[in-house]
Amino acid sequence: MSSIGTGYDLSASQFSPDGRVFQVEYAAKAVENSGTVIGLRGKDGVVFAVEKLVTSKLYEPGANKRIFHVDEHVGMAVAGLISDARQIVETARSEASNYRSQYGIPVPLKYLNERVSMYMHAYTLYSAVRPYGCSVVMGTWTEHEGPQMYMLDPSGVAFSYFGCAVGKAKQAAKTEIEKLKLADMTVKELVKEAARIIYLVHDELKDKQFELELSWVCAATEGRHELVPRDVASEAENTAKQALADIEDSDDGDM
Amino acid sequence: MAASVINTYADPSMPEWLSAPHSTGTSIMACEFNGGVVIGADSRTTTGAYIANRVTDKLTRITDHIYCCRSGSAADTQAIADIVTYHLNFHKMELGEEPLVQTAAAIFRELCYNYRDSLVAGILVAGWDKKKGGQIYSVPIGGMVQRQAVSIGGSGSSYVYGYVDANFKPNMSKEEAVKFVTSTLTLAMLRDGSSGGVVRLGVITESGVERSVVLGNQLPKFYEG
Amino acid sequence: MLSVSGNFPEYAVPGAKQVRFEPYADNGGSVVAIAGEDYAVIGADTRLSTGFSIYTREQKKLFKLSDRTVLGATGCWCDTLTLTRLLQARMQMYEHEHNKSMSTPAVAQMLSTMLYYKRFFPYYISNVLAGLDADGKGCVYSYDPIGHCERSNYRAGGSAGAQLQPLLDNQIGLKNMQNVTEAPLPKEKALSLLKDVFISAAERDIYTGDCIYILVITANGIQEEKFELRKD
Amino acid sequence: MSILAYNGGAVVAMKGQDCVAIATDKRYGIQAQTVSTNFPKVYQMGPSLFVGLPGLATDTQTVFQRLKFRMNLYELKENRIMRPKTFSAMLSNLLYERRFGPYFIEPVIAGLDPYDNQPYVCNMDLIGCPNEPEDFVVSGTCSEQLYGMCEALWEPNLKPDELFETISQALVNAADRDAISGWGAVVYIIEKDKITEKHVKTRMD
Amino acid sequence: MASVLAPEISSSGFSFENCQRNAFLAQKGFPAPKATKTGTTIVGIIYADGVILGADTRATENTVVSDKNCQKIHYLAGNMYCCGAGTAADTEMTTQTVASQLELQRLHTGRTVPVETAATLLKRMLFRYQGHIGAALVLGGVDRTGPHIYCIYPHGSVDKLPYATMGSGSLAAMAVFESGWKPKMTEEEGKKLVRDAIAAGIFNDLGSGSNVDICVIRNSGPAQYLRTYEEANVKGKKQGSYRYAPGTTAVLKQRVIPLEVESVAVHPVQPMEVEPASSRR
Amino acid sequence: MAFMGDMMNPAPLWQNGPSPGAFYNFPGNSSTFGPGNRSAQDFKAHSATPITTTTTVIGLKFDKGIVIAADTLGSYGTLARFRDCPRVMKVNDLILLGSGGDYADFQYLKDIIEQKIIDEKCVGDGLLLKPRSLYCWLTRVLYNKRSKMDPLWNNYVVAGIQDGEPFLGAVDKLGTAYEDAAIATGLGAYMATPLLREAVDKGNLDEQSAKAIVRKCMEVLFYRDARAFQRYQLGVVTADGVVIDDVAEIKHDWSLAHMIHMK
Repeated sequence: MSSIGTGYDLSASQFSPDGRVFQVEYAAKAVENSGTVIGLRGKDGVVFAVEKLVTSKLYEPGANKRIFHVDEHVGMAVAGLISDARQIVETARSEASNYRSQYGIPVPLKYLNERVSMYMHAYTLYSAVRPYGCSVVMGTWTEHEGPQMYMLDPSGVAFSYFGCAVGKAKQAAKTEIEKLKLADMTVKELVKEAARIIYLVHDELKDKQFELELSWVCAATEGRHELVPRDVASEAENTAKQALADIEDSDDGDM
Repeated sequence: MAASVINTYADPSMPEWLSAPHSTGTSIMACEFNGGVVIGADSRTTTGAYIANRVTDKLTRITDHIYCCRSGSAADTQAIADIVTYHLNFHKMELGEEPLVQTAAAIFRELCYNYRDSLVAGILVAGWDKKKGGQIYSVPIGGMVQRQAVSIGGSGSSYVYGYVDANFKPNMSKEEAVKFVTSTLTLAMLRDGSSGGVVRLGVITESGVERSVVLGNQLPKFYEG
Repeated sequence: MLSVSGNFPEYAVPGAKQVRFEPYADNGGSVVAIAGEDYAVIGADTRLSTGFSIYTREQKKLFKLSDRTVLGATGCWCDTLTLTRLLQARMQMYEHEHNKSMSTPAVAQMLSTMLYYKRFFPYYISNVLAGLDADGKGCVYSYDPIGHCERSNYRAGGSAGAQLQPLLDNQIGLKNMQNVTEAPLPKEKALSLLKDVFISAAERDIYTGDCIYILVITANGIQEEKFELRKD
Repeated sequence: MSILAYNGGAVVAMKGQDCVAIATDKRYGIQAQTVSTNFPKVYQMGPSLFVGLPGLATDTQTVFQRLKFRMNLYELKENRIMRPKTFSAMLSNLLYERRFGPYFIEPVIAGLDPYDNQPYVCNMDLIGCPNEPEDFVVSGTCSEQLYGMCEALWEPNLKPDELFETISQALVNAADRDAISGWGAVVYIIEKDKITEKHVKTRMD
Repeated sequence: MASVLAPEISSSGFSFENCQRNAFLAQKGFPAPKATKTGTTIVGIIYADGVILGADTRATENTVVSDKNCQKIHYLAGNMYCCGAGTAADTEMTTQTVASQLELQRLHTGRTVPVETAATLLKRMLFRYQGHIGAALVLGGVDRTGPHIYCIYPHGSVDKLPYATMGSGSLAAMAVFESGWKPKMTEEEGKKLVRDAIAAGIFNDLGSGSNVDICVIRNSGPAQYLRTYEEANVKGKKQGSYRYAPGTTAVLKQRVIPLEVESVAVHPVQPMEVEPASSRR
Repeated sequence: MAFMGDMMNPAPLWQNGPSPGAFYNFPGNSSTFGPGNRSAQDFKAHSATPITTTTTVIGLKFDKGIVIAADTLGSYGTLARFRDCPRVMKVNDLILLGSGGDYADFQYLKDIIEQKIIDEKCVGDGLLLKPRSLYCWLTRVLYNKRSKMDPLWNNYVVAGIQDGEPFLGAVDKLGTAYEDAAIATGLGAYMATPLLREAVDKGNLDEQSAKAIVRKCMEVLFYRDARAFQRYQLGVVTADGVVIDDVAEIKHDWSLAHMIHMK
């Protein structure tokens, strides 16, 4: 980032002379400070994994979740300011509910994504508001369309992904994700990979403690977004820890 | 077909079946074939939504060769049938031979027309006589009479007019006619809540009547989606 | 003259039948309350019915509003459910605002206001409120559906109210009797009288029967009692 | 409003041990307005036979006269006293004749059978359906109140004076809870050898 | 005896003299009050050896019980009885009328009258009055053609069935029959089923109550009328006594009319012995 | 006596006021509140009448849970119009809901309930709606609708497991709510309750016998209810969760028809 605002960063409704909206970029910064979130889209579903940083030992385990249900069939993992993210979750939920009551069917993710993106984008246009300091990943699986996944960032831009990462270690995570043959993998396998990646990219020096949150929406759950069952999750977590230990061992060996 | 209950409970909190008249949903049918006529009826008698009798016989004997299918108020049609039976028996004795179906129909019409304001009766008169063979006369509410080759009546009939038009053929065999009547009545019973139960049949030929019944669980199967 | 569509609906055009909506139902039931020097007893039968059929044989129609006030309500059961729920909410609000529970006379007055509030679409309920007043004396309040309120020492209400009331007048109010001395009514006598009037009512009122649910309110709290009635 | 309650009034009869009692109020009104306070609805039809005819006052009197006529005719023809059961059959037929245009009365009959001295009470609806129970019968505008009182007060084998107290209390307290009955009451206790007529003190409002 | 001043008792049949007045009153806002109804559960079944009829014993006037133990199974003839529901007076009078017609018929022909005859008489009478006589009947009896149950509706229609129910409790009773009736039941089974059907009406229908009456008419032997076959409900035991001390009621004036007890001659009326009961068939 | 006018229509004795002795009838005084005394004009006209209707729902409590049954016919007046109208609904693992009456109203409320359940899942705290809560909520919804003179023309039967114990309650279109061990609505209130109550009074009902009794009731109703149908749903809720069986068909017996002598 080459420049600071020099006065053009006080309002989201104002461009800088070189055509940038600083408020939005600052919002993106906020996202980059949060724990890593990754979303993986395999052949039969979508898996979310979140490195939820635990900033105090005084928190109860499981507090401040970062994976949410939006509707029966849609899950959302969030990075960035948690309070902002909750607002987005709430918006998405009411969109999904309205759609269902009006059209009688579950909301298609494509449509939901458009609505939520527009909502987020609206907060980049006015001086009276500030953009959302969060990025969200939404995913679903349906019988006909198969798995779908979108990532929305604070500017209101959203893309569909096979695999995505956001947060502190997004670069490292992306690199790892790119190694995977996502389109051929099942969610069972992806859960392990996701856990492994989160453990891998976690920076133990800066952030001492974290919780791994895992959820999926896939054929096996009949298209319902659910937290990964405890046994599967802990197996994945153990494999991840093991893999990490192996790497460290081999690193030691190299030295 | 309908039975009546005491019509004195007008309180809205009272159930419908206490106050509804012995109302007369019915499906009845008669069909000519090459040796006589087939008559048929469902077996349900209702008061409101309650089925007061599920095995009613709505085919009533007038003479050995003339029957009537009754729809409308049970009391009215039973009374009319009684009177006509009496008339025709008397007539038979005077004449010394079997009365004609047309004669029976004429008496039915006479009664139904003269008392049209106080009777609710839709009757199919069917039978066989030497002069014209198998015949069917329809005497609907209002008291007109019309000879028909095939005739249906009662509330259930409105659902099967199309089926009858599509499937009736003149000069059917007895078996074809019985099957046709059974199927038509089954279809009417499936759609009309006031008709149901079993199908009661009668085949009237020169040799008299042959009664039979098709039980509710032996009726032909149709699409029921 | 018989009209075809009126008398024989099957012959009219099939389809929806026009039904008039009646927002009230009479679900029956009777309630009796008797107040004494330092107690009040209130009893209601447990039959909930409509028309000629019984919904349930074990519907309690007494509502404990506080540890010294009980409301007995019969009539339109859906209105009863609504009214009592509102009443309980109002009492809780009072308790939170004033840090004490409402006294029986206060509840009585509030109930009257709440009923009158619905003057033009009333709760079709026969209410009898029993409890101990501020001095610890038993009291009974009775209401008409739109909130007229009257305090007395005994009251019968509900579908058999007319059958129950005269005996109470006679036995508790000592009406129309010579050579009798007024004496405070002991609790046991009140209880047995209450049971007896219900036995009589169950004989003659088709909406009263099955069981009486009795609450006895004293300074020590509220005791429950049950007494079987005929079930036909 | 029911036409049966146009004039108001109540009658009750009870069986006792070898005795019967019948009681009536004395009010005659036109709806809520009291016109007379000396209009008992009970008539003596025989030495130990009484009939109460609460309902529409004009029909009370008409039916009484028709009954008297038919009864006189019976006694002339048969030369014997009418038994209560016969009397109620006669009344029942009189009322049922007018099945489709009834007299607006609901009669109560009380008496001792002249032949075996058995107590007899009976009441009817306005088209003459007889009801002959073993305890008591009630009729009139406060019949519900009377039912409540009688169900609680009546006991088997009451002696004449006990029966008097019971029936009087039943009637008086029931009528107190009815706006259009009361204003005095008469009680007849019918025994084998005597009839006691007592006028009871009541509220006059 | 008939004269203008003291006319002979009017001829039998209904009198409509009050109708105009009553219609006028109704128009002025005083509708004719309702007569006693028997809300009622009545049933009849055919069993192996005849028919069994059953009834409850409650009569109601609106919501008040006007008779706790009324008799709803009416005698028609030695071989048949008839249960009545609907307007109490109508069932009572209709069955009485028909019973006397049947007796005359029996004397006339010297034979047991077939049940069908009774059914025809009843339905003709009811049809004539077009439902205004509110009698819903279950007729049961035996004759030389076997046992019969007829269901006769107020408008004069007739159903002939192996088992029938009528009245406000008819649905409850029918549910019991539909789940329990079978052909050729023994008398014990039959009585049990009829009892259960009536009890279903008594306990589930508010228009029916008190006791179970049963009448068994066997193909052989006399009819057995079991009045109060089961006392399904008893009045609760009173807790206190409400006798008053003498003098509790204030008496304004009193008059004693002594009755002259004439010599009492008791002439018990013997029922007319027309024909020995055994030769009924 | 011409001044007295017509014999049958005499001139009023007292004009311009209440006639002497007449009872005053204030508009809306307590004697005119009762059911049946209110004319339709008292309220604004409304078109809420049931159109496509369904009939009986049966609920029966047994030792470990509740069984609910209802047939699948939607009648349009007397026309048996829709033959596949399922109306036994799984709300969540604790609650089974049955409905009778207007089918459109049921579908409307069903959507609302389903959204409630989704909302609850979104909260993700693992807590489930309990039957008594749904029962209470339904009572409020139906009462409020009736107070607007725009009722939902339904009867609901709520079955479920409340704190480990079976719960069975019913709510009608007015918001009248009650609990009992045996509940049947529609014509079933008259025909099924006698059989159900008898079974309950005998005591010791297990799942198998409860199901058998409910099946028997469905058969009786099929014989005697002109709006009943031979296909029905049967659902059971126990602590193990909710199971709704596939649509079953009633086995019916018409041998009775042979006993009617045909002339």
